[in-house]
Amino acid sequence: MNSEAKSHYHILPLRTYITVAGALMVLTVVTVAVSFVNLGGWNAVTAVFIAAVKASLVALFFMHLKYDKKINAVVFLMAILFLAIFLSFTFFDILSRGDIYSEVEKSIKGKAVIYDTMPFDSKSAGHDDSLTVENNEP
Amino acid sequence: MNTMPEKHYLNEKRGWKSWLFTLDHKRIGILYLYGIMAAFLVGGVFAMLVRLELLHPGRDLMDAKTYNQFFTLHGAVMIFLFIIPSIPAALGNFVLPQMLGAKDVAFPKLNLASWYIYVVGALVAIYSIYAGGVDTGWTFYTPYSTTTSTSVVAMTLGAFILGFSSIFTGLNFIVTIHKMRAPGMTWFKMPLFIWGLYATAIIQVMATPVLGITLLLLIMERVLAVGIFDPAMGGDPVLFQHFFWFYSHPAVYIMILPGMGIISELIATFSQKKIFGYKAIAFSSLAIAFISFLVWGHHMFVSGQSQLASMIFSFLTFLVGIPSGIKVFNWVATMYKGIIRFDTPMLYALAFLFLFTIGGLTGIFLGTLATDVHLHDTYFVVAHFHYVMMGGTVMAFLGGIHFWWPKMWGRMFNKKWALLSWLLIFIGFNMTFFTQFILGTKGMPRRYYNYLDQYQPLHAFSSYGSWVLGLGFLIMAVYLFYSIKRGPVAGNNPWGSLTFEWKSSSPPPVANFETEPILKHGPYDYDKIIPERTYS
Amino acid sequence: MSTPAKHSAYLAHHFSDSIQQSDSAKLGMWIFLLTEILLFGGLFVAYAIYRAWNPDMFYNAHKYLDVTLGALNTVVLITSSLTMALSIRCMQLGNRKRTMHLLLVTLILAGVFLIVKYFEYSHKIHLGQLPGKYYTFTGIEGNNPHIFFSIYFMMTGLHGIHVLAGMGVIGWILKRTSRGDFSPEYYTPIELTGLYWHLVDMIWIFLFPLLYLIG
Amino acid sequence: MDTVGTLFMPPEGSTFAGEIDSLFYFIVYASMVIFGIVLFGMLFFGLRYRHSRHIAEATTPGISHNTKLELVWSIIPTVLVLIVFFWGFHVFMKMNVVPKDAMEIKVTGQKWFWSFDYPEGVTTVNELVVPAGIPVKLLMSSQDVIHSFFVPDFRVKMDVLPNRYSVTWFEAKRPGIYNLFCAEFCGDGHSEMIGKVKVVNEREYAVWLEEGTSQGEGLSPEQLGEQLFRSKACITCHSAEGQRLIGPPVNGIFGHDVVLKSGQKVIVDENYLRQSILEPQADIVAGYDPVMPTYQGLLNDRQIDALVAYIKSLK
Ligand code: HEA
Ligand code: HEA
Ligand code: HEC
Ligand code: CUA
Ligand SMILES: [Cu+2]
Repeated sequence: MNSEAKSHYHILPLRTYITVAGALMVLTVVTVAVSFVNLGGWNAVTAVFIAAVKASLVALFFMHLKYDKKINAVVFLMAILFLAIFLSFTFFDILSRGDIYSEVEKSIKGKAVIYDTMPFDSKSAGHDDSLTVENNEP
Repeated sequence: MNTMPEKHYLNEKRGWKSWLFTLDHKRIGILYLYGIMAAFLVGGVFAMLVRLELLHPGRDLMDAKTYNQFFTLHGAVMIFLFIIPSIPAALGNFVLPQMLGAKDVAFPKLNLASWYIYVVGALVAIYSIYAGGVDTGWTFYTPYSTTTSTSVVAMTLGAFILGFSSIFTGLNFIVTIHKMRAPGMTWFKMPLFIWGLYATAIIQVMATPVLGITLLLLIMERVLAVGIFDPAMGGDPVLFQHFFWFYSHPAVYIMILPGMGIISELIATFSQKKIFGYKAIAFSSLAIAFISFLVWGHHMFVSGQSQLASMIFSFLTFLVGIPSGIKVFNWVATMYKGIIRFDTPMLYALAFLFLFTIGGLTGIFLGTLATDVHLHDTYFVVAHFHYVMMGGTVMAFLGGIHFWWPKMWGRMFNKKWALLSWLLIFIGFNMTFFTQFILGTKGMPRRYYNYLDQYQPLHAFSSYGSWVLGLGFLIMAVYLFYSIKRGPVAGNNPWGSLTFEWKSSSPPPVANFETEPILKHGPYDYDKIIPERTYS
Repeated sequence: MSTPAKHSAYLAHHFSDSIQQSDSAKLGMWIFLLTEILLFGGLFVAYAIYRAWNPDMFYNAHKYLDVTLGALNTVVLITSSLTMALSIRCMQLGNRKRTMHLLLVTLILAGVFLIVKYFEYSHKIHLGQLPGKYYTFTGIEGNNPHIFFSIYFMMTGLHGIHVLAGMGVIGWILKRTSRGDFSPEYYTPIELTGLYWHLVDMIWIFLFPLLYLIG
Repeated sequence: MDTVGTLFMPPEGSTFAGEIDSLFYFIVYASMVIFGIVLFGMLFFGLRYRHSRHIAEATTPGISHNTKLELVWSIIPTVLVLIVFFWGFHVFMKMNVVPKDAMEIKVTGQKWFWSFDYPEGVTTVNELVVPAGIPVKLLMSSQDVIHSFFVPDFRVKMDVLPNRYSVTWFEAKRPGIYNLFCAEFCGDGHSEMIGKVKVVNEREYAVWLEEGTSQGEGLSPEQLGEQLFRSKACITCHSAEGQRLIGPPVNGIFGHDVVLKSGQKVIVDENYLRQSILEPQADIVAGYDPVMPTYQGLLNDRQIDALVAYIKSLK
């Protein structure tokens, strides 16, 4: 029994686990560091890319997808694929509402009702550049 | 003369405990069957009240508030409590392991848990009636659903819980189909009902979680006003519709695909003929399941979504028609040169072909951008979806019930009464809902408590039809229940079918088969083997 | 067919051998994880849309999240993932004691995660950076900052619930390990728990940059 | 001329209605052919090969598939749906792109009536008056929940969203009175949210606009009030004859006490009536839901006085 049962799983060497965890830590540091560099629109892209690499490492090694039955990987990829479909098809609508009439693109009243009664002091709620949020950075 | 087996899954253990704690997929299937029949009765009674109120314009027996709650409950009960679990959870549970030659589904405890979740979800949903009712329509569109004073949260919570029951059933089926097929049962030797259930299960696990998060967001919107869907809080109501239909469009194929699977079994069995285009039918199920995720926006052509999105969704909608058509034509072709018997299940299969084709083709009118602008939210849509759901799924379900009834209980129902009830249902259904196509094109909006006098004759005719329909169901309920105890013994294979589940005794033993079954022939090899019919 | 595991106490009657059983269990778990991904997916879609609509507000609002605490929590969760994976490895090697230790460490790290989260939450609640209509903070420029915090609380809240559930399951597994339920031949429940726990980690791996770093 | 409609469709009241109907009937006929084939196959095979026509039990031929046939029934439907898709898209774009010379009217939907604002300053409720032969652009929004602007005879439907504009247009072909429905479920009064589209010729339209700016002159306040009670849609929720509708009946309330939700009792006087109309959420009558919309901005002082006078006069 033992030999047969064992043949269908891998006992990964300890080193693999430690290396992967190390890589994850390094990538965490990298993604935090990069976020302080202003890359414009690329900030989001790099952050998501690094996250995807980290997630792949977790899936492949911690979750053994690399060594497991292929069907499990297929299931996992299906989840990603359908999420992508959901996101992209919704964006077909979201991003092109104003294609024919600009009136319909934006909401009439931008602010939610709660702000009507909120005691905004003009400084913090207004468009005063001197009071940017950097001041409140923890 | 047929005899009942001495020991079978119904009498091996006795007492209510043996049912409530059973892990036997057949018993769980029966438990589900009770649940959904009760739901169908409740939903049907609501439908009757809706039709009664619509007999005349203005108030007949309830006010607008009550009417709105009735049609909402009718829709919600029929969808969440009846039709989605109907074929997979009740019939599928009973039949699937037997068809595969397995002893049970992969996770029997999860299976029982899913039934309890169903019951709890149903109770929570029903509780909403006491807590003030729900009047949003089964679609829960925001911001109406976030502002109405009725108990939307209870109903959404109920639907949320029911979602898990559906997910667990789907999960169980996928694993069972992948891992538990009997030796020799390759993918392409599986009966087509299994293919239908497989495609369904994929949709169940893939789409239902999104319904879950949608309903959670709706609850959050009501409780915290988070501002995702409510325009007053900066949210976007059209976004809710995207979220809702991302689930609910695929859900309509959760409803129809297992039904299509049943029809494949019925047509092959009662034509005693190899199914025409096995692979085409199998793959078209998968194709439908996949494309169904790409078309949800066809419910939103006039909702204020962008024209670009509407165009894409309309185009993809049409693609669903092709695989559905392939199935329909394959079924008809299967009958060619068969030896056709018009037993009750076959009658329902033919009714399915007739009604589903009408229902599906009217879907094309709705998928077409220009015509949908006129037809959207009119009785044309109501007629369309009753033709596919009632005329499609429910007919297939009834066909399946009659088909496997002798397997479940070992006894046969009365075929004369069955014929009468079939006739009443078929005629009553067309009376009720064909009129609604005309009402719709003439501009009668749906969810209307009151209407203009010009629509009265058609509405009245539709209501009369619903009474014929109701009578048909009443007769069915009586003869089916009568047969459980008193019907003549049916024998192991009353219809002469070649699929696996008929190899065991009727009712089957607890472990499904006396000995480990081994596949010797395909499910439709009627060109090689004439199975013996044990009942005629 | 040779079914050497027929006598194993862990083989349910309807499976023919233990490989079929554990493969089934794993496939089932993966499908469950798929549903979890899509459940969170809805929130990610909502996030993406509102970010696309209000990039400035998201940018301004995200600065109120504490990057240090977020990064700390990321490290905590990654470490807990590692200990979880190692605990399975130890069971594969038959070292029950060490498995238990590692599971305990995982449990503690999960607790640390929640404690850190508690401090973050209470700080926000104190400032009035609450979801939806309870939002009272006035210091953020841009359109409808309450939506950012709605999304923040719903995403991290749902994630937190998953962490909590994970702790429950790990605790239960720990108990079963100490009871001696598992062996190198049979440890599927630990494996499944591990898969779940890694998914929770994986979701946080996305939440952290999306919420704390790029707003 | 076509004023009664066909079996399925109502009369063609707008310029593009005909195009939609052609497409509709194309699909009807194509569907009938397809359905006919399916039905014929079913019945013919069913009867021809029925069991009782077989002498002895036999096996059936093992036809597993027929590639040619299957291609035929995959390709022909594909071609058909492609035709229908492009045709539908073409007409849809026409229905969505407003001609440049269109006049613009603002439409507001709220529970449960429509109001129309003309650029000339006229406001009507539940009655949209437009000239024939001139394209009309509707810029629509809602005060509360989603409604949907639906005129069957024009084949026009568009959802009316809160806090967002939506656009639709039509060009009426000939004078007449057409039904306007609300097609998106919006609550208790959804099926009462019915209005009329009155199409007149251009000359009449000009006259009507003229009158609209000086509405109600020469009427006594009670008469004007009665008119407004109808035209401003009070009548959808209030009866003047004592029935309980969505709102309480308004006859015979003046000078009497009314019990509020808070349990308080107040006496109905002019101020109370005025407040009920302008700030309906302030005092909610016991037993009713707070669903009455505010008429702030929809009624001027003279009109409110007239309504108050009218309610006062009801016994
Ligand atoms: C069992 C459930 C079920 C099924 C199977 C379907 C099947 C289809 N449905 Fe339906 N639908 C519903 C249930 C279902 N629907 C419900 C419940 C609603 C309303 C929800 C609500 O608003 O409350 C709805 C609403 C709905 C709409 C939105 C209408 C609106 O609100 O404006 C649309 C629009 O495209 C649509 C289209 C279709 C299409 C194209 C198919 C296709 O899958 C049909 C395919 C089948 C055929 C086409 C027939 C067989 C084919 C042939 C014989 C071959 C020849 C065919 C061609 C040449 C095309 N449906
Ligand atoms: C599975 C789905 C399903 C089914 C089967 C039905 C069945 C019926 N529906 Fe259904 N209907 C919906 C789903 C369904 N409906 C949905 C989703 C809506 C939209 C709701 C919304 O707008 O939000 C709707 C809306 C809807 C409307 C439109 C309301 C409106 O817009 O104002 C109408 C009106 O005629 C109607 C009528 C009927 C009728 C007469 C039946 C009949 O076919 C019912 C016949 C059944 C019975 C009479 C029960 C009889 C049973 C027995 C006697 C006992 C049998 C029991 C045992 C064997 C134990 N329905
Ligand atoms: C959407 C439905 C609706 C419309 C339209 C509507 N009302 Fe009301 N009205 C109500 C309801 C419901 C109440 C009771 C709850 C409340 O007091 O707000 C009410 C209360 C009132 C009251 C107080 C009645 C009492 O018994 O104290 C008056 C007066 C009134 N409405 C006048 C009007 C007038 C005048 C108009 C039209 C210009 C109008 N309403 C339009 C729904 C409506
Ligand atoms: Cu307004 Cu329905
Ligand atoms: Cu759909």
